[in-house]
Amino acid sequence: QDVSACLITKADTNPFFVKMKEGAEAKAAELGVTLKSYAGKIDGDHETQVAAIETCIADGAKGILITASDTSAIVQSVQQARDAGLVVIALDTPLTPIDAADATFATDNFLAGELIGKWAAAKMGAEAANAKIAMLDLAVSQPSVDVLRDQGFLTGFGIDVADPNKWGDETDPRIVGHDVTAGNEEGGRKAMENLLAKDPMINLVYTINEPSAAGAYEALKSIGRENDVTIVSVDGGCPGVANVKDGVIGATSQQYPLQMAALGVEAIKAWADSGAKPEPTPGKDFFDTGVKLVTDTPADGVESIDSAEGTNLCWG
Amino acid sequence: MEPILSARALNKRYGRVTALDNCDFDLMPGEILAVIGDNGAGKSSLIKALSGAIRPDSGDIFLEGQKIEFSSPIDARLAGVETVYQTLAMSPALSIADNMFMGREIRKPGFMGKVLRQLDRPAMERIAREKLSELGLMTIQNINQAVETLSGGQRQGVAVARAAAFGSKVIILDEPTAALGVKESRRVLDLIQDVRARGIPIILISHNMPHVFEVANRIHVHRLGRRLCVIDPKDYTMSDAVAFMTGAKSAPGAAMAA
Amino acid sequence: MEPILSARALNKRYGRVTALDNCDFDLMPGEILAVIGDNGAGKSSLIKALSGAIRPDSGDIFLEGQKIEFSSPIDARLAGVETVYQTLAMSPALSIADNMFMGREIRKPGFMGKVLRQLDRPAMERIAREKLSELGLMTIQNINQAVETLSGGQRQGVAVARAAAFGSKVIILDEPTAALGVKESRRVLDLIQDVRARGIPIILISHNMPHVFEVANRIHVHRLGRRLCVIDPKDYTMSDAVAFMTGAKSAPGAAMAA
Amino acid sequence: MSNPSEAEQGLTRRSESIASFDHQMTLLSRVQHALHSNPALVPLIVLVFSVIVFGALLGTKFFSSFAMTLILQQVAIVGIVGAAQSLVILTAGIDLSVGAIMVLSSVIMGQFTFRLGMPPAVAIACGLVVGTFIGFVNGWLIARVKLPPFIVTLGIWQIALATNFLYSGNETIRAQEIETQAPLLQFFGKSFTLGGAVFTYGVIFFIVLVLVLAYVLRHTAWGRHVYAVGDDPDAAALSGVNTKRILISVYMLSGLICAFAGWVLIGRIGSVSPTSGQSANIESITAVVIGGISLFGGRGSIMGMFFGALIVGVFSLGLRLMGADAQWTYLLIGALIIAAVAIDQWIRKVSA
Amino acid sequence: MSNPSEAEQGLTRRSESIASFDHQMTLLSRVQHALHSNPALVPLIVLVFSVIVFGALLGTKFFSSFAMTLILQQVAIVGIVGAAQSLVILTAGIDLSVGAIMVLSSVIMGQFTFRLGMPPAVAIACGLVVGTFIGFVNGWLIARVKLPPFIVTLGIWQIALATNFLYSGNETIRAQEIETQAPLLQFFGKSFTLGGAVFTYGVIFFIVLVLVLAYVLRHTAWGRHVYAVGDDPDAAALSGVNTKRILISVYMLSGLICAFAGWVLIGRIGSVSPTSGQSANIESITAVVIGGISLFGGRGSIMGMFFGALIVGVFSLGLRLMGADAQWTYLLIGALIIAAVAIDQWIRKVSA
Ligand SMILES: Nc1ncnc2c1ncn2[C@@H]1O[C@H](COP(=O)(O)OP(=O)(O)OP(=O)(O)O)[C@@H](O)[C@H]1O
Ligand SMILES: Nc1ncnc2c1ncn2[C@@H]1O[C@H](COP(=O)(O)OP(=O)(O)OP(=O)(O)O)[C@@H](O)[C@H]1O
Ligand SMILES: [Mg+2]
Ligand SMILES: [Mg+2]
Repeated sequence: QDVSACLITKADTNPFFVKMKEGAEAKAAELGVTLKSYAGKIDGDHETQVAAIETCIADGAKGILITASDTSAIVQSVQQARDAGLVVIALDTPLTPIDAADATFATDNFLAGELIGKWAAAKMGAEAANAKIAMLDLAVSQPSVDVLRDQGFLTGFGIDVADPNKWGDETDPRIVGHDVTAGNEEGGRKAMENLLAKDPMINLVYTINEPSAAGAYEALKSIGRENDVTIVSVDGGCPGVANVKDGVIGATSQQYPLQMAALGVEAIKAWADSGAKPEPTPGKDFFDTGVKLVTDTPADGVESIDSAEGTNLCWG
Repeated sequence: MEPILSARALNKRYGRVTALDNCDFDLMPGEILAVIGDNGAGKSSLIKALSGAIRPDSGDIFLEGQKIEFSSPIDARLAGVETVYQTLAMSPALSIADNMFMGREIRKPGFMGKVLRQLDRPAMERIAREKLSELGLMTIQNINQAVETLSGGQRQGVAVARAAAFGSKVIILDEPTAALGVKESRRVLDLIQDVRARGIPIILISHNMPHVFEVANRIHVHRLGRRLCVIDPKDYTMSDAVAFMTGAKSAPGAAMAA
Repeated sequence: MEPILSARALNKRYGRVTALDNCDFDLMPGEILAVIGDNGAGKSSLIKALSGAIRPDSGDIFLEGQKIEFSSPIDARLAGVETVYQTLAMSPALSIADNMFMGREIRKPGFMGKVLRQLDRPAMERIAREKLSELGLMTIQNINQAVETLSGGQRQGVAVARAAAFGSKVIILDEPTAALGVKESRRVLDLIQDVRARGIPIILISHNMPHVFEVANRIHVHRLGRRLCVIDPKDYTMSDAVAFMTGAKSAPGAAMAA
Repeated sequence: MSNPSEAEQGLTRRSESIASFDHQMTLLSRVQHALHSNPALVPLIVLVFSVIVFGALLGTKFFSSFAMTLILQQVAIVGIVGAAQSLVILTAGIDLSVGAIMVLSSVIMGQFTFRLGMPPAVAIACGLVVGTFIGFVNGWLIARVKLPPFIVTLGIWQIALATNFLYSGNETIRAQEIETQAPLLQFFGKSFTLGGAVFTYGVIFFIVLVLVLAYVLRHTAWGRHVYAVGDDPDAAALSGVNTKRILISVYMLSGLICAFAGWVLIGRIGSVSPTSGQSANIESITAVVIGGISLFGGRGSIMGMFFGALIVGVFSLGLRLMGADAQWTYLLIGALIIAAVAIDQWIRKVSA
Repeated sequence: MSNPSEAEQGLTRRSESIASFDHQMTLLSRVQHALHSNPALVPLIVLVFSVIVFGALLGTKFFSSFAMTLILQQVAIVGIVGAAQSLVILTAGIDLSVGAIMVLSSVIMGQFTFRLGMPPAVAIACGLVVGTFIGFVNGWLIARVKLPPFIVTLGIWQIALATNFLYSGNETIRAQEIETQAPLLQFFGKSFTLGGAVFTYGVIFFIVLVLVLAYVLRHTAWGRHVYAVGDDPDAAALSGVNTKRILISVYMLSGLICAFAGWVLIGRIGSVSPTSGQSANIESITAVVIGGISLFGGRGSIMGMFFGALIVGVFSLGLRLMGADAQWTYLLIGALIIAAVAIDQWIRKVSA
């Protein structure tokens, strides 16, 4: 029988979601599922996502895969879809509460941040006490990924995060400042410049994703400091891994959007065929698609893969 | 007799241009005072200062002997001073009736008007049509036409009709017949006389000497931003008046006191 | 003699309003043709159609016997027809000199002008000042003033000076003296005669009968959107002309052929 | 006293009848006249046309009462904000802060209820007051300090949005909590069914608001003054309109309507989320302009905005149902916005 | 033939000297006159004032050549796009598609080099041609089809942005690859030092562009026509300006400048990224309006835009250096934008 499914991503201007879509499309073609994909205009645009869910209901889809822009705001619409008999699977970002969706395939973003934080601490050793850290975040609206990665990094590095639900309330003097990048190169460069103007001796840079890391690197390069600053990031896209290899980025946490999407499509197909819902990873309330640290300078006590292996696994 | 509207030592500069240069002004009750002067002499600036449309840099204005400071044309209107500006001051996209009643709309009687504040369009249109007919503006085919679709003269006619209908203390007309045809000009002159007959004094700016000499009781000659002299049209010829205002003849000293 | 500019059966409607109603028109070489008519009779619409500013709904226009279709006022200007519109058509924020030379700016000689296309401001300002002085507009204190800061009459003077300076085949003036003072009006009339002496025919729309009868060779009487008749000012009095245009007297049938 | 000149002697025998031209009222000229006197008719035609096209392409999927009422629900928020925007644009202004006012008001309604423990009705009143107050600040800066509306509302947009993030601590209040503790907040999310079609109270509010504003703009002095101020502010001031008061009242009303939009928003998404409404300003302006209201002020009608919002809603849902993917949808909506306005222009030209 | 009327006999003895009023040129009136004839002076004063204030508060941290040249680098892109925007706004238009044209052009330059294997110079030329072409489409729709600029550029914005994402497949081209294989793409990122201050070629391009456009607008017929079209399009058309050609050329030039901005962008961020430039439209309009150019067209100067862009740059860096966090910076910039324009207005009023 004809199974149709919807994929709703945050904004398909981000390569991460584009790859997720490609993964889902490939899997859908393989399984004979009709897939329609939707996206918000920008990250945080949950109204368009609500409209997309309504469209899926009107369209008679069997299931919805969604990466929520606002994890709680979307819940009511998700419930509406489930009431209408659709299966809803959260990808990448769990909903709040997590059981608002039938299943969740996600990266543990806090863990992703924690990994690079631990790696940076191990890498700096005793110097970590005198680190000068620049935090390049996503947006002032502080979407949940942004907070989880940021706070995960600080936790991993050993800094008290105060309220773990928001960034920017930390008091540790090692943090030179937070700035926002919009997750792209341009924003990364500007944010880095601003923080460098504040303190030119920054030596550790956390970035929300690899494009902003690339932008930060350009800023450092323009003042000749690119070799004495460590940049860490999250994502594991192919250009990002290549940047690890080239020494632009010290370490990055790799996630697996293709896998999330493929698993999601399979789950909808399975549900349409047999009514079975996927099981979460044991010990967690969601199905963890895993995260790996990619670096060419492994540190003690932090498990990692090198850039060659990272390239094999990278997603875009 | 006390002047009803007067001004002393008004000054107004625009950057490097002096529009009013220590200008005095007096309007007596019940008279038609013509203001004549070359283009750019500062006539419009003077009446704009009198009607609250611009604020003079210095100088005092008195209405019925009281010092006043109009901060906007609305103040002037509330005080009974109604003005037709040279630029006409109409909202091009709105209809003739809307423009005539701008700021003093008529509301429907009863519930619709009091509570729902609904306008009484039929009444406003009827009155507008009447006022225009009085001026002989009969080529206006549709009272709901937007003002921007009127011919230059029709537009001016609407502005004059508005002022004449509502002015209670002083009516100021800045070149009210400039764009009007022979017939319509005649009507405006008749109207001016009617209004004066009602006891309302009028300030008339005009470049049309025959018109000025026909209706004016006194003539204020404006030159280079100030009052050069005030003459009585019975004592001087048009030729003299033009000679004064262009500077060809020097002004009669005594006339100032008139 | 062939008319230099003529029109046959022009029609123009605006929604429910008929502005031109099967209107004919003829301008003979070297003459001053006055167009008179009530406000809203359609005089401005007629000359807008002749000068390419509006497109008539139907009807033909001929310049020197050739059928023409101006799609914009630029076409008309290139064909040598220069117009002063009733609305003056000036850019308020630009200076007097900029406005006078709009669309036919003078460039500096040599490298600066040819390669860098630099304007020759001193030359343009000098010429603008000269043209304005010819019209007696001497209260303009600063030739670089923005047009919006000019008085109504000064603005009109600038527009007339522009047309007179550049027209080569036909000059059309829509109420050129409406806002002008006595002195400035006289200058404009003198200028009109000068231009005609140069052999350039002129269309003059005016409500000022003495002016019309003073300068016109023939008078086109416009009524209700069409040409009522054409009269010779030597054969009729002002009073007759006004009677024709207001419909008080019926038009002389034979005059149409004149 | 009268001393008429020579020329005027011709006037003595003038006829006094009102001049009249011939009028042949053909069908075509009737249509033309209707289009001229009702500018909102053109977007309505475009709307009907696009519904028919999508209906033909998508069949019952689109022509279902579910889909039709869905469009209304989806455009209600943009439409309400668009109503506020229409008022402002009619005065030749622009309000970039509409989305920020909306979301800040909704956050205040939510947080005052949950954080400060106020009764929901009071919290809602506070939200409405804050929205109106921000509108007042906009209006005051524009009318009194004479700053350009674009800059004022740009600044206020940023200020309101940052305040919103700072105050809410980026926290979303969940739908379940609101449902159990303060259902009044979700009032506009309630719905009733009418012959298979589902109408939320939010949709009803939207429609009533548009009708009321259409009445006010057309039939009250205040409404005429709004047009006059937008048309030519100098002329309006000279002819006796208190332009400052009109401007301030328009921006205040705009703020109040946006605050109501914030309340409706809670009903629609169930929860209170500080990240809502980020593109409300551009979308509302789009609806206004497609609806034929001039950005230069003084021309257009609020009914046009209503149809303009629906046109965008029809296009978005139609394209989504046809399975265009997100970027293609944006591309096509871009093209269709231009096309809608081009058709509008064409109809006006043909009928001119 | 001359038959002067009675009144005119008074003219016979008229004096022929040019009328003149007394002029006392005091220092104050000189200042006033300077402010009047140079509208860009006011934003310059605001700029100098804000530099002094931040300098006083922050000392050498702010008054370093590093910080000073950093501001220039940070505003270069917005400034270049703002130059394009200024041209459009002077014609009473608005160009919302500037950011999309910029990023699409940069993607074309990158992808044509790397995907199609073109020599970088050819790929750059293609990018510039595409930018100009999109500008042409904008201009054509606005001038010929007579659609409102807001709607046209809104539609084109969405179309160009979607095309950008679809064509690039959201792929970034890395800085390292560009550096080794096509350094020409990063040309504007190169820099030279002048007395401790670092100037990138992009900054130089920005400054030269502004100077050239200031010259063109002030001293050529085309420039005067741009002002005339923005001032009153009907009057401009009646007085002999080919308004359609001017409009189309302005939008084409705007497109070309945005394409150059795309090239400069590659130099600044090193890589080619389809996600850049999302807020370029709002930021460029902000710079234009702070610089004192009227959104209603025909008034203002491009130098004003230059200072306007710098004012925003000074504020953002200054606030960050004072330790305001991201959300507070956002809020304060909103307030300061309003303050900057208010000061501007105040100076003009005092000097009026
Ligand atoms: N807003 C303004 N800015 C600068 N200059 C101005 C402004 N308004 C008027 N002026 C100047 O002030 C002088 C007087 O202008 P005003 O309009 O009062 O003259 P007027 O006597 O009414 O002339 P007209 O008979 O032509 O209407 C003129 O030289 C004019 O250029
Ligand atoms: N754009 C327009 N839209 C609608 N009606 C118009 C438009 N332009 C002119 N009209 C109408 O056409 C008629 C003729 O107008 P026109 O301007 O040609 O008159 P006119 O003879 O020049 O009058 P005046 O002497 O007052 O200048 C008028 O009734 C006017 O209302
Ligand atoms: Mg005047
Ligand atoms: Mg006319």
